Amino acid sequence: MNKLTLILMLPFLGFLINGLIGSRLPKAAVSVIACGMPALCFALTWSLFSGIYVSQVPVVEELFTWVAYPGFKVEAALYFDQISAMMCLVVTGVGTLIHIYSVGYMSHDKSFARYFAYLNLFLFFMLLLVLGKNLVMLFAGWEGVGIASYLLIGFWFQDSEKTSAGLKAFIVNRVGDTGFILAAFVIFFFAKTLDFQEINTFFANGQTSVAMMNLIGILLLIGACGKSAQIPLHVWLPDAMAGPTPVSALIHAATMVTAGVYLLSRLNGVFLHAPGAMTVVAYGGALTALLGATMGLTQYNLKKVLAYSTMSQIGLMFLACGVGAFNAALFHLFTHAFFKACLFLGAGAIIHALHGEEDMRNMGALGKKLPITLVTFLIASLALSGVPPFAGFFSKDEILWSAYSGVNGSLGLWLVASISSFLTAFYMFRAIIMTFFGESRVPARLEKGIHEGPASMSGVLILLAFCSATVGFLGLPGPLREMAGVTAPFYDFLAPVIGHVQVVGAGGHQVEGAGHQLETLFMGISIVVAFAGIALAWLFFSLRKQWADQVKGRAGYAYDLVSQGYFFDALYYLVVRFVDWVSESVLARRVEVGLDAGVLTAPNNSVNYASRLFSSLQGGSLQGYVLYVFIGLALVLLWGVLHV
Amino acid sequence: MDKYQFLITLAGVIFSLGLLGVAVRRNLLVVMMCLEIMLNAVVLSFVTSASRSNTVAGASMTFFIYVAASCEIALAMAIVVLLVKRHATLDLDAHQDLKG
Amino acid sequence: METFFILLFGTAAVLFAVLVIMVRQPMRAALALVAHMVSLACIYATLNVHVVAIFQILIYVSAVMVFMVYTIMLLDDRDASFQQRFSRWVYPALIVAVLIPVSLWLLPNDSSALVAPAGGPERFTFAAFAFDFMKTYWFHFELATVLLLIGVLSAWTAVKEGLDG
Amino acid sequence: MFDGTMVLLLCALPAAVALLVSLIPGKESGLPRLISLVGMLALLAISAGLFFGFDGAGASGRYDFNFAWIPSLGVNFHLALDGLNVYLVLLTGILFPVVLICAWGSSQSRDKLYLNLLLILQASLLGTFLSQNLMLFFAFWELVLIPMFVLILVYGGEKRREAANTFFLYTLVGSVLLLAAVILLGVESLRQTGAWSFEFSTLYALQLDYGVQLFVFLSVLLACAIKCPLFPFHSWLPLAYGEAPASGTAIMSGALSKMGAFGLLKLAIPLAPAVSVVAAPYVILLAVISILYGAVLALRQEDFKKLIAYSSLSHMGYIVLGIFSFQQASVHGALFQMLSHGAAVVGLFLVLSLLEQRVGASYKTITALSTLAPRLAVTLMLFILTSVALPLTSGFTSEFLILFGGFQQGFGAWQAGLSPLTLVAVVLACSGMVLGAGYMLRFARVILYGKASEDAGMVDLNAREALAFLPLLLLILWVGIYPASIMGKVQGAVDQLQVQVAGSVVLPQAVITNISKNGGGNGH
Repeated sequence: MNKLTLILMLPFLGFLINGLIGSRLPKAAVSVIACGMPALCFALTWSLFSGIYVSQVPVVEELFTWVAYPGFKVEAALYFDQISAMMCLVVTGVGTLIHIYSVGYMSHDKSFARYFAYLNLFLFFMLLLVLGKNLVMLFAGWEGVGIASYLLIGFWFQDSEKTSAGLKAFIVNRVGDTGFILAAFVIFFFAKTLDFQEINTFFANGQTSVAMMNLIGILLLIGACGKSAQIPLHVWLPDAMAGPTPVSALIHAATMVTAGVYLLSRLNGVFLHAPGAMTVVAYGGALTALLGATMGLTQYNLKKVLAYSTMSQIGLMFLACGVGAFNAALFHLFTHAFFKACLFLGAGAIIHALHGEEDMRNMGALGKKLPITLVTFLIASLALSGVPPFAGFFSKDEILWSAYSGVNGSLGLWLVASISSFLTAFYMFRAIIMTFFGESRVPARLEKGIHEGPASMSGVLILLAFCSATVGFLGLPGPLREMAGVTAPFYDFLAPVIGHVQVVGAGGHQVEGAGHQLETLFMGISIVVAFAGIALAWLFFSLRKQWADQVKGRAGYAYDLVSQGYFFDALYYLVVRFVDWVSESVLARRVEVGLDAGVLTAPNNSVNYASRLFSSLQGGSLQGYVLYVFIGLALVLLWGVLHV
Repeated sequence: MDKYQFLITLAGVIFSLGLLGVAVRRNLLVVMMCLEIMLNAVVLSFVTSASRSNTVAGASMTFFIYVAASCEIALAMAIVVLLVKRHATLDLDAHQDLKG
Repeated sequence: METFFILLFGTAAVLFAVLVIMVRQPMRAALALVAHMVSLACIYATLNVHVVAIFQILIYVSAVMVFMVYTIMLLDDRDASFQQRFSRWVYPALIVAVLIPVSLWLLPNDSSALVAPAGGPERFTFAAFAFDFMKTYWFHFELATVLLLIGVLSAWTAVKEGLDG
Repeated sequence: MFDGTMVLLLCALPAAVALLVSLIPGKESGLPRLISLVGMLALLAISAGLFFGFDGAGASGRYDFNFAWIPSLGVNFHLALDGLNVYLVLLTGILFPVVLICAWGSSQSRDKLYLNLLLILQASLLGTFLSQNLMLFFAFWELVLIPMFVLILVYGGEKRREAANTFFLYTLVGSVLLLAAVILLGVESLRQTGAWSFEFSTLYALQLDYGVQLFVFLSVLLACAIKCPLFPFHSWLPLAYGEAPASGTAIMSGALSKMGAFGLLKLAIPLAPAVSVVAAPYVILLAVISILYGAVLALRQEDFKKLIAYSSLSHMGYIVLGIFSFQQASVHGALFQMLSHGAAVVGLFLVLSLLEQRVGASYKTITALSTLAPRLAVTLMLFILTSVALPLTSGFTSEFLILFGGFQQGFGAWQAGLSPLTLVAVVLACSGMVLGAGYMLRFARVILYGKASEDAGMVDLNAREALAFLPLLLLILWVGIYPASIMGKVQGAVDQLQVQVAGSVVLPQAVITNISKNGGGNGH
């Protein structure tokens, strides 16, 4: 059996074992199976990756034909090229770590096996998404991760809050999926194929009208928005934090939410010929980055802060895609996976220590009790805030630079991106200060129980922190590369699939000659911005606490607006209410009743009425009968008059 | 118009008057009389056509009508008597025995 | 002259017929009916069909009406049909009663179809008529008389049975 | 010849078993139940054998049983397996034993009348699907009503009388016009070929002028729209589904509703191709209306049975949408949807029936099933996910193909400058995916999740019931994962349909080209 197939099948195997008989197995066996499968996947992926790294030829595996009729065929085929390799490494690598972490985290939960079954199922679908060779396979994985995340968010199904959060996540995703599948249909109409390579090659020699290309691009974007929690389809992400924290780390930070970015870069061939769609992607991403960051400012729930920051980071990735810097987007995806996972797991460690307390107002001064968590969390936050030399700095800087220099990039985009990264630094350190420093606000009942998690947890934290500190060096920005005289392995690896690209028919200033000075300048600015954010946070939440409250008081309505997430939820609530109203008051009470009255009751009544009428003619009055004779005679004569 | 057409129409008028009487009067005896009127109308039409076509057939038909009429009246009166004995009224509306 | 008589007696017949329908007491109705029949007999006479005229008087006015009058005297009591003459069908019946003669009037009738054969009015003199009648219709006449007999018998038995049971 | 006998056996075996069962003396003995189960399993074996043996060459005359019944009128007892009915025969073969096994514990399963009704129902259903003679088809079509009517009337809920009458009369009214159409076609064949004939092969070859086609099409459409049902003709559905006994509901939704779709495929399009092409956009519109209508109504149904009834209204809409898109993909999808919806909705109803057997009438307010009976909950979840059209389940295969074909048709028409009606309709149908997920998962949330009350205990899925659900689940996964393996069996029929449609004269040129491309190009 081929390696690719194995990679795909192992997690499914784990899912089957744990799902069917897991409840009878001892926890040790369950955890070994559950963690072993992804680990094996990672090993296999690594070996394939090392192969492709040198040979540069993608691996293709045709399993069987899914659907076929004359003139149409969809293969269930796997495809392992540079992009999939990178995604696979992230998914399996981070995934494995999170599985291991979960062993410690969920050790007290009674449905241990079910949890790991779901987790493996998710991994299976995610790998299907990443490895699929055509749109159908990708869509299968795409929906699959949706359902897996639905199951995991609603994992504690006794709590109706959590199940409704899962429901919301799936429905919102379905909205996106509809866009996705429509996009697939339109693509097929023109390209007569669903295979990625063929699609890209077909649209490369762009014989399709730009309007249609834009249509396709927009539809794809809708799909990506749903999965990647971009405005306006982002509302499910904060609620999705209802799931167990490792789930949030795996699904809502490292893997699933980045599927949108993966899709965009997978189909870059389409987007490069859809300038309008590209612009929408860029500006939508920028908007999401900014709004997400602002929403992060006001949250008190630690996980929600992280959720909003995820949203804004993915917004940055979309921005990068929108300006044609797909490789920068993927690089940020790569680094982001590490430090965001680290952050979530750190948050998980805190919540674990506080027995499920998630409100930062009930934390503080945890630094002394949870040193490892503190350090790892700090490193990850620095990476996220874009402080050199941590990973986030390099990737984010690349995006910032291409936001200005890339196709239809502009100073405005750069400015928005920088502001959002400033805000990121601010709210991250707000969170750190409120959580780890200051005086403790932990309720007394939890006070004594606070302790570091088991080795499985803290080990994973350290590993992830190390990665988020170092992986940035895989993709140094241009000037630094020249300075250090090194190459950027990451970009070089992806180069065959996506280089820095040129969108047809789109503006944007190509700064070649004086590029590097300018880029260095921008780099400096972004460093300053990051530190400014940190400093401001320190000022507000550590030195001059009252200032924060004053600002909050001043902001007034603006503060409500932001803390309510710009009332997107209220909007969607209205929509749902409306549909329910239609269902209940209009259709059920009016239309259905009317139909029944018209179709069932009315004929019934009319028949009864007719029978009553005719029987009443037989009244028994002799003279009545005579009259009928009379009338009949008159009618006959009249007929004669008229016709004879 | 010649007299024959007038007479035919007259027969029709009388006939319908008889029918009207049968339909509207409640008194059983009067209803019987109206029946007679209808018969007379028929006789009139026969006689008219007879004298118009100047043949015996029509006229002789009247004799059979007379026979029928007298039988009818004999029987009818008997029945009327019985009915009135049963319901103690001449009111036709009281006699709803034909109710379906 | 003849036309005048026909018009006169025709109108009279109609008027008496209407009277039969209108009057309240059955007895008066009976008298009106007699008058009606007499005027019809007069019409027949005017048409030179003396035989029918005579028999009209003999059979109807005498036999039938006597029958009728006896019955009336037998069971004329002032009941609901006396207070309220008309049943609930008056108006529809009236409409139709107008319709029928009108449509009869409108019906096309070509008198040319019937051409009177030879033989003048003496055809219907008593002797001639009796001769024709007996020559052609003697069998029918026999049947009719038997029928009459049966009718009378059945009437008698009916009354007898009814009064007993 | 051997296969022909097998085809006859498909229709005859259940009737024979029914006779046998009714001959067994004595009440309250388990023997009749056992015998009928054995008979059904044997039938399942036969149908499965025929299914796998069938190679798509339906016209070859193999799998064909023809017996001159009333030669003077050209009414033959002609049964044959062809591409259109091969799926449905398998489905019918699977459904009945499953239903019986699920009803095994209930008291009515010892009732000889009940077993008889089931068997006769199965015989007449198979007859409807297999018959190749219009008159025979009509006879079976009507025959199906009777056992179902009695089933509802005898074993139904408290409003069973009303429900039975409504169902019976409504569907009967629908097929009155159908009879007129049947006779008209016979007369046409007499006029054109000089001999009475109701053989489909003959009727398909007739040259019907537009007016006749219009009448035939409308009457067939009415009958089928009521059977399916489609939007304005569904008034009997909630009542009948709600009041019928669980097994009756399962069969009604699983097999009877398919008769409507099958009728459209077998009668409407081949007999009236020109009209079908002209009417297609409006029928599609109707289908999409019923998709959305059923979905939106299902969103707020407290009664689980009614909820599933409306959902099945929605899913049948997808089938009709697929049929009238005329694209290869969509017709394949429609055929798959027949299988998929059959399996899924039957599964849902049967799970409900099991709940009813366990907790009685209070199953309508049951909740937290995942805690009370995990295995049952998992089974239910699988069927729910199928209805949500999750990839790797048959629901996805069919709905994807249907929407795919429909979209190619509509988009092609739009690009060709024709009315964008179809396109709009299909896009709306796609939004039906969202609603579908909405009501199904709401249903799952109500019945599966939540806190279990302390005293509530429930017997979990036992081995027998699990065995009953197994074939349904296998069918679902098989069609979901490896549909290509059986698409060849219906390919011939689908091609024939394409030819009939494309051959019709009044078809706009653009659509012809689009169909001849049949939604596919140099695909890989």
